Amino acid sequence: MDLWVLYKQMLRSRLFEEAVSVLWNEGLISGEMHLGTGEEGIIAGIVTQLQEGDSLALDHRGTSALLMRGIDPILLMKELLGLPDGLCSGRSGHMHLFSPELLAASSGIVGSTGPAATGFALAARYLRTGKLSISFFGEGAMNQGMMMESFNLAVTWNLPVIFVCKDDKWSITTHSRNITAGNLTDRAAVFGMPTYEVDGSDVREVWISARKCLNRARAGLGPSFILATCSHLEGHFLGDPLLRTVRKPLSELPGITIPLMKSLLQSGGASALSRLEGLTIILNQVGKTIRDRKREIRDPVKIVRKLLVTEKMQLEKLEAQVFEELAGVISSITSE
Amino acid sequence: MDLWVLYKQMLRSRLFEEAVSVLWNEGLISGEMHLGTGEEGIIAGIVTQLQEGDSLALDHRGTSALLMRGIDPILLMKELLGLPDGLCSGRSGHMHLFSPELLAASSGIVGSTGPAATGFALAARYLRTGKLSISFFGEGAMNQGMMMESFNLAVTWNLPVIFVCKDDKWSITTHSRNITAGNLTDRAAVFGMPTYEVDGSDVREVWISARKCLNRARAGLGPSFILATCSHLEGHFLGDPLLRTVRKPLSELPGITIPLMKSLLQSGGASALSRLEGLTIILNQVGKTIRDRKREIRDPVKIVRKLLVTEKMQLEKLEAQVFEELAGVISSITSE
Amino acid sequence: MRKMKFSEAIDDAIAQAMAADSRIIILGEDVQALRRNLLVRFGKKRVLNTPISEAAFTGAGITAAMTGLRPVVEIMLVDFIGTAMDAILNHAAKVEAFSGGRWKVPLVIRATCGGGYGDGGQHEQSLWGWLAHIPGISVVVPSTPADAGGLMFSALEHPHPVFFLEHKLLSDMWLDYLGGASRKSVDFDVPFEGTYGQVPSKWTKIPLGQAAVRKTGTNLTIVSLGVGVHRSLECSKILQDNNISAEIIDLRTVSPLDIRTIHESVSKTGCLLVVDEDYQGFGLSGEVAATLLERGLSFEYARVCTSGTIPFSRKLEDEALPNVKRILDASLKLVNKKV
Amino acid sequence: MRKMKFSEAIDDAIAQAMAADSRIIILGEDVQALRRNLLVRFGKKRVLNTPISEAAFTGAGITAAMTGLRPVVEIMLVDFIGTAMDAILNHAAKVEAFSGGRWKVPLVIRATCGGGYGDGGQHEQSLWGWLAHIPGISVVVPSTPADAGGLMFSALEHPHPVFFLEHKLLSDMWLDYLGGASRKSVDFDVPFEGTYGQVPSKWTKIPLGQAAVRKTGTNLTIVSLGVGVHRSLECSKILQDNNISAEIIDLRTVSPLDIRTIHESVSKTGCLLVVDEDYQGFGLSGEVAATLLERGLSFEYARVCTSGTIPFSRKLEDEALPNVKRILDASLKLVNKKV
Ligand SMILES: Cc1ncc(C[n+]2csc(CCOP(=O)(O)OP(=O)(O)O)c2C)c(N)n1
Ligand SMILES: Cc1ncc(C[n+]2csc(CCOP(=O)(O)OP(=O)(O)O)c2C)c(N)n1
Ligand SMILES: [Mg+2]
Ligand SMILES: [Mg+2]
Repeated sequence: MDLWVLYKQMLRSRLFEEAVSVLWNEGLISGEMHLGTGEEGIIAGIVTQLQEGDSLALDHRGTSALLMRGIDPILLMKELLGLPDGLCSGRSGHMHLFSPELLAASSGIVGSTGPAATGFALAARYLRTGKLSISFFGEGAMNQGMMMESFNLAVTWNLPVIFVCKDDKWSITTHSRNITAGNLTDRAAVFGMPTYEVDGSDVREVWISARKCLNRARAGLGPSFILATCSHLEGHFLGDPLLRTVRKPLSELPGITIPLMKSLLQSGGASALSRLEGLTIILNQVGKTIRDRKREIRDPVKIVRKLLVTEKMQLEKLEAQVFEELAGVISSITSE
Repeated sequence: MDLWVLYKQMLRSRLFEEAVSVLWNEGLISGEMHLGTGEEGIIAGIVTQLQEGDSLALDHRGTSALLMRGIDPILLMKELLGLPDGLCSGRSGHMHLFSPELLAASSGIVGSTGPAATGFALAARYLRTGKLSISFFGEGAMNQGMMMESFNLAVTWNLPVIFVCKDDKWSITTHSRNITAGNLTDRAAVFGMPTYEVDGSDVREVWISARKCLNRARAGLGPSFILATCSHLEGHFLGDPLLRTVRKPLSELPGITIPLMKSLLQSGGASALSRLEGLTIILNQVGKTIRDRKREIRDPVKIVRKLLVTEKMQLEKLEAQVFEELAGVISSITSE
Repeated sequence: MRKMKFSEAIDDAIAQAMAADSRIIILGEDVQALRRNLLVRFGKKRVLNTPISEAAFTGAGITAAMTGLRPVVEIMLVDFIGTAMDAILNHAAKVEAFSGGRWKVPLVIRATCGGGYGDGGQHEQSLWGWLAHIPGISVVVPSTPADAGGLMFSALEHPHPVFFLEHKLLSDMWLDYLGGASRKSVDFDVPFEGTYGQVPSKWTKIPLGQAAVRKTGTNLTIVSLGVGVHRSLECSKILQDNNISAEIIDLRTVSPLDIRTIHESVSKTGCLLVVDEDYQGFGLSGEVAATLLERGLSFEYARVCTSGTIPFSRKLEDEALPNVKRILDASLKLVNKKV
Repeated sequence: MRKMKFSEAIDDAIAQAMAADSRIIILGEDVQALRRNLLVRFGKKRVLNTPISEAAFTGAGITAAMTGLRPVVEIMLVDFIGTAMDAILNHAAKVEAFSGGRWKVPLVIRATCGGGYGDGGQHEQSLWGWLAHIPGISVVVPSTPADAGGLMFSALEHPHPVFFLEHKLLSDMWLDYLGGASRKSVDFDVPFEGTYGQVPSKWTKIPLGQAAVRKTGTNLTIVSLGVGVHRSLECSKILQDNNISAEIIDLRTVSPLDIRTIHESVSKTGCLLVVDEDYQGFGLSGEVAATLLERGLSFEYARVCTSGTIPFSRKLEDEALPNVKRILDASLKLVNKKV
């Protein structure tokens, strides 16, 4: 495990996505935008260990993994901007990024990386012995039928897949625990896979568990499962309604509370108690978001940086390099 | 538990389905025909304990449960015959039987009784407190995504459902164990439901476990799961290709083996070893079917009858009654 | 008369219905946030968050509807319906037929649809013609707040399954939720006339299967729905400057299809243009043509639809969807053909 | 020349392709029994039984196809595709477009379709027009053993996803598997000409998108596919007795649609009847009409399709599906209209 490599990849991803955030907020990127900021520890701990011929099934937060896997950042940024010379000719957008060279496919359909990684692994078994595939998905996706089907299929066929559940506790505005029965690691284990639970903010933990899974898969011993916790720094997506409320209560709240109060007090409907219960649910959503924020989010990039801070010169050099790369990306795009 | 009632319902179902078999073989019933002969112990142990307002989500073997639940057997038989005055005006057939009065719905889509029972239970919670729903399905259906989703949904919402997996080991010609990872009872338990494993040929075992599940559901304590083993006396469906081969090897085998041998020996294709492996799989399918047959299938109707045989008079009277009912059904239809 | 936004009108109609009928419940992903105004009024028993399990909760909605509830099942984006398609195709649409008409499924499936805000091809499909292919379900696609509320009010009393599709470009609530509206400088081509408007002070039913003539005309009939109606209206102004008078029909429901209104109009104009944001082939645009032909009508015909996977880039997307320029070109060509 | 049964021809074409191309694998429920002849020749590594998890194994087939394999994914009955529809709609059909044309999905999805053997409405759908609505997939529906083999051979070399639909009424293998053919006295209305026939001694490709004119004629064009072709041919004999000469076009592929062949024929006859076992609304029958209208053709039009959920009762089913009588009535009415 080379922490310098890991940090570099995480920082590259973070800075790139922060640039994306600026461009999106400027209105230069359309549609939704789900960043991976906060999950870089999970992505780096796994993707940096991949070999040529391994494949990636990515969810709606695929940018980070593609960068770390070696995609040309200029092509990627151009794609996000919808430019005709982007990675996918401006036809995909951030939720549907594809790179046949890197054997990487994304999808915006929650749960679909299960089947996708299973198929990648099936082909690997026939054509690329010793190669494997990764399925990235959130804890909310664990309730999607095709995801659970994929666990069964991958185990039955003994395929080289690593299922990686990035648990940020949220499915958009829904606290996943409220809609999830039992324990997710147990749910994967019951299919007969080895499972690991790690703190995804600590890239070292991820790396070590991933190592075991990767070795197992390469040796033809079948799939495994990792549950790695994380927090998404920008909430579910850029402009996340809950985060907006928390961050800019003065501008956002009136638009929300006025109709809410009107509806709360309207005659006809549930009892006062039920109404209060309803209100509590909403306040809880916002409250949890505030607490998540306050509780000094464990930022994986900062955590790994702390481990390297003693070697000041090297660190500065590396950071300068990464900044420079990003500056190069931006200037190459803006200069055109 | 009243064994007389249980036996009577099981015998009613058995005789009715045997009549169906005759009619089907005569060509008077079209399409596929999946009987429930062999699973009557499971159905009776559960259905005889239902109350008015409870609901039933039935799979492709729904005849038996409907009979025991009190459907008019004449209407049912007419439906199977496709008559315009059948239960569903001849529009459903045996895989899509519906009775709004009994709150019973069937579907030929494997796994769909999971969502169906969940929805029934949801409505029960709002409109019929203390009532519950049953989901019947096979062990093969446990790999269907929507079934696993339903486990999660029913537990999360704490709904009064009893999930009943009728494990006959087979999904048509596929030995389910070969395509199923882990243990099925554990798979259900991991969602946080109480689970039971019973010998479904012994209606008493089913009845006792079902009792606990029903009480739990009625008390508002949520779903449970029963795995009950059984053997289908007629194989997957009437005219089951595996059973036909075993039962009438002389007439069936040539049509199967001649093309098989031609293909086995054809140049181009896998190595001799792989080919033999392939042949072994087929022989195993047939072999398992033969062994299943030989191993004196545990017939739930016979098993419960044995317990009652001492009371000869009462038994004869009951059997006569049941015969008479069926005769009435047949004659009422044929006389028209 | 009040004025309301598009999604606000729908929620308001639902609220009125929910107050009158306690059997109406709402279930879907994030509905406790999306329908928070209904949550605080009707409580969490009637507004239920679901897991990301579309197949299970849509299927559950069907049997719940069969046994006394009137669920509104929400599928955030209609593109996601693939995961629950079995419930639609083989269950919701078929129970009534299978049961010989004895058992009905009074279910509303609410979903957003449509593109024009640069979200890419897995998140901007229309699919209304595709859904309407399945016998046994109705498909509703409103284009104004008043219609949206009135049709939802109708859907909630309809005894059969209704797909209720809400175009995201008309709904600033949805654009806001998806993060889009939180920015100043996005260039979404929103047809503002459809996003905000007068609605009745009390909701009454707008029957399913009744199209609305948005503008009368004599030279050309344009049949459209959803955002396409506004694009067509815009286009008709330019046509007017060229002395071409277009009649514009807003279908409002894809199925049942109000073929009478279309027939009347095309009998008069002899010229039909279908403007349909759904995929071109094997769908609504063909059905309209076929139904008129079956009735023996003879007319000039063209269509402006979406022909392939919708590209992400706003520019390519704009060219792919039925825009004013495409409608104008097609109209002119068609009218010239007739002469 | 050899003679073969319908499904036998398909399996034989697959065998020839499998022998030449080791990347071809077959996966699906029960395929080790259904394709036992391929199993014993190519081994269990190339003929894989799956769990009853259509969504997972169809989705897996897509990415396997993207990375070097050429999977044939079997969905027993096309009715079951609802459970895997997301894989079709949002993945198989879209990867190529999303990737800017850089990544292809050479996947064959094989399924049975069609009714006429009394299995009820969840097991007898056709759905070919429905599938064809989705841009990015081809849909093949053969009507003879020779076409079935040749089109499958083509599908296996096609660089894009192909839905290959096999009508159960043409396949005695399937009728047998489903138990039907094990009885003497069932009254399925099997069109025997389509079930058994000459096939080439070595399979060559029949290009997708090329219809076949099964019979030339001058008064009326009947466009059909699958079993409908045989019903139409039967009907044409009766028409001939009435001095009406029907031209019969077998589409063979729904998408791409061979509009040229249809156009030529209808230009000549001025009269189009579409015989389509799929649901009538918003599908193939409308598309054929619209495409001709777009090309400026003027013609009489009618269609004989399936209008609702297919009933179980053999009698009702027979009336619901396009039968010879319905085709005849529609033909006569249409031709009389023209005069
Ligand atoms: C099938 C499907 N249903 C719903 C959605 C809408 N959606 C997008 S992301 C998301 C939440 C996903 O939560 P999780 O899996 O935990 O991933 P996270 O976003 O937290 O990383 C939902 C519901 C979707 N894209 N696809
Ligand atoms: C979604 C779906 N896939 C496949 C089928 C075809 N099929 C019908 S029954 C069956 C096997 C079911 O096995 P199991 O669930 O164990 O029930 P059993 O028939 O053994 O009672 C299959 C694959 C179907 N009806 N629906
Ligand atoms: Mg999450
Ligand atoms: Mg079974």
